[in-house]
Amino acid sequence: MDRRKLKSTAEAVIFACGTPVEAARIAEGLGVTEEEAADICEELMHEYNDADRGIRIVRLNKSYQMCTCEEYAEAIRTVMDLRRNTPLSQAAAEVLAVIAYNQPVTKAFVEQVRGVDCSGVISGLVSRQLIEEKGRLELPGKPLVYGTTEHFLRCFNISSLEELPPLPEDEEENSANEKNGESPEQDDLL
Amino acid sequence: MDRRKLKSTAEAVIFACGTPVEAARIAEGLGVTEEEAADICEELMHEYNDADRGIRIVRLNKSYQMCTCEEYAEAIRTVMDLRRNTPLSQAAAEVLAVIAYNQPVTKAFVEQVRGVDCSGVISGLVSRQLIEEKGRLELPGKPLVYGTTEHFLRCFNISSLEELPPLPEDEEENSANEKNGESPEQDDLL
Amino acid sequence: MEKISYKLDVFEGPLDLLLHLIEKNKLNIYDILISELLDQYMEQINLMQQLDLDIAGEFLSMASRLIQIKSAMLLPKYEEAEDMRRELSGQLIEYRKCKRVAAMLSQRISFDSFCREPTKIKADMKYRRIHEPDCLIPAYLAAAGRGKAKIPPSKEAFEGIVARRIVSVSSKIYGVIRKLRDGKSRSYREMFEDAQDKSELVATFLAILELIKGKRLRVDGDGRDCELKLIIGGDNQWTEEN
Repeated sequence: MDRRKLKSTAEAVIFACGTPVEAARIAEGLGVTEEEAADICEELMHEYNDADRGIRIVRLNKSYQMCTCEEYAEAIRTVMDLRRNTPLSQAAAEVLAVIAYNQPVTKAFVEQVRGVDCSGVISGLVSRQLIEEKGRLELPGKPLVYGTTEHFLRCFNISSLEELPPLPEDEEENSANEKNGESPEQDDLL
Repeated sequence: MDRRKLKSTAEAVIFACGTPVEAARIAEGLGVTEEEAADICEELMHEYNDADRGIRIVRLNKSYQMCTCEEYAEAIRTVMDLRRNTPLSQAAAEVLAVIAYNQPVTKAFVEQVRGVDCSGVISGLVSRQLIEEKGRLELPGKPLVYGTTEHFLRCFNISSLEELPPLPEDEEENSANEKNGESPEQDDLL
Repeated sequence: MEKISYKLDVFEGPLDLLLHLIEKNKLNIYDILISELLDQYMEQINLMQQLDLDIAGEFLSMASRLIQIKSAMLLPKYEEAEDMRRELSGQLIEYRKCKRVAAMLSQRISFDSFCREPTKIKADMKYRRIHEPDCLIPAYLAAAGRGKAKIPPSKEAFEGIVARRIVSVSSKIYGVIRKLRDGKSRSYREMFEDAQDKSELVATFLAILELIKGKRLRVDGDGRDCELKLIIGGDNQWTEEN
């Protein structure tokens, strides 16, 4: 095999492995000695890294690995992880609203209001940095309480929680709650 | 961003994604239109494929994917300690043929053509990622329909289903069909 | 023998076997001689049976299909047989095409190209959209509204359903008879005096109707002021049962 061919083979092998691969193992694939393999990999590495490319080869001890250059991480995130760009789901919006208007609140409170399990939605909102943990309640089980973040204020175009639009005074709703005898329990949860 | 930079970004993105990634998604990462992104990817693809390298870029439908050139398969298998992929069995090839040329199709259709139960073969092809479920038919029982995957395109070395080779023309058959007046229904099958 | 069993194993199904026979015997696929094909086919099936091979149901059902076509051809009304024969021929042509395409696919498909796993990049999940604060209000109201519907109803809400006594009609029949046992007339209303709830009232009323229907009870007068009297001498089925 000529040098060019050997280099291409090493390139294919390093690419396909994904994880760092030792020169000794590359040598097996190429049918050359470990030193030769290392030499070929070094040359390939310099070719890659000298050119202004999106991928580079790094050496870790005696292993080689192909990876992307740091500067493209943002573009890669955008492409690989479009979720952050998707608007809030109805469920997420509801949970966020309940937390925003009642903070700090426990998960149990949110679930009581919505009538469904909210664990997934809450952890989603935490990872999207719209809500965060605000400590624990001095109650049996020491439940976590959640509140909105500063980033939440930015996303909703307000500078403080006081600027949250007031909820419509809903006579009906209040009286309904009283009738059902629901409000006391709810208050207990907080 | 200049062209070189855009190309490097696209390269990094295609590399990082691993699986085929649509031009539209690459465009988001690059901050350009889908057409521009496709143009950049095409250029990158040709650069890759013209140089005698170990890696190439393939277009699968409107997606791009980076993969190794076939000639290095042996070296990669040696290094990664992979067994040779078992070639398609006769049954698998037949099922794949029916699905590739008639997709989307139900299992019942495939079984009609082959005259035997095909459940096992179909699930084998699904797990080899050559075919996948493509939804359900609006018919009683809502049967699943199957079609080929982008992985199939890559293994077949084509960019889209339009590039599937035409069905073998059968002179004998055509003349006979004309005589029997069968050809319309029959041709629909394959 | 070994060689034959190997060969049989290779058939993908009855269509494959038929195609093999057609090619081997140089039969015309467009104009199949059913009886000849059937003989050949049965020979193969018998061979499989001799070899104790597990014959798939599809092979047997094809055999019966061939027999059906053959016998239909003996009937004076020949068209039906002709249709069946043509259908089989069409299916075989189709399957032959399938085999050819399969051969082409096998030849061209390659599993020699490798791709890689996606790079693991730590996701940046930070929310990037900007909303007007007002859009929180409908979300809040929707959440509260949903909760009201789904929060388990209070215990009292169930009482109307669960705690209701179920009063059987037969027990009331017994009750009515007991009240009238002395043979004297009693007012219709008296029958309902000790009823505790609606369900008992209904059961009592139905019990009276049952007794009238069974000719054990006589009604005198009309309206609410009527009187009831037990007809003496009837059989004792109600009292015995309860």
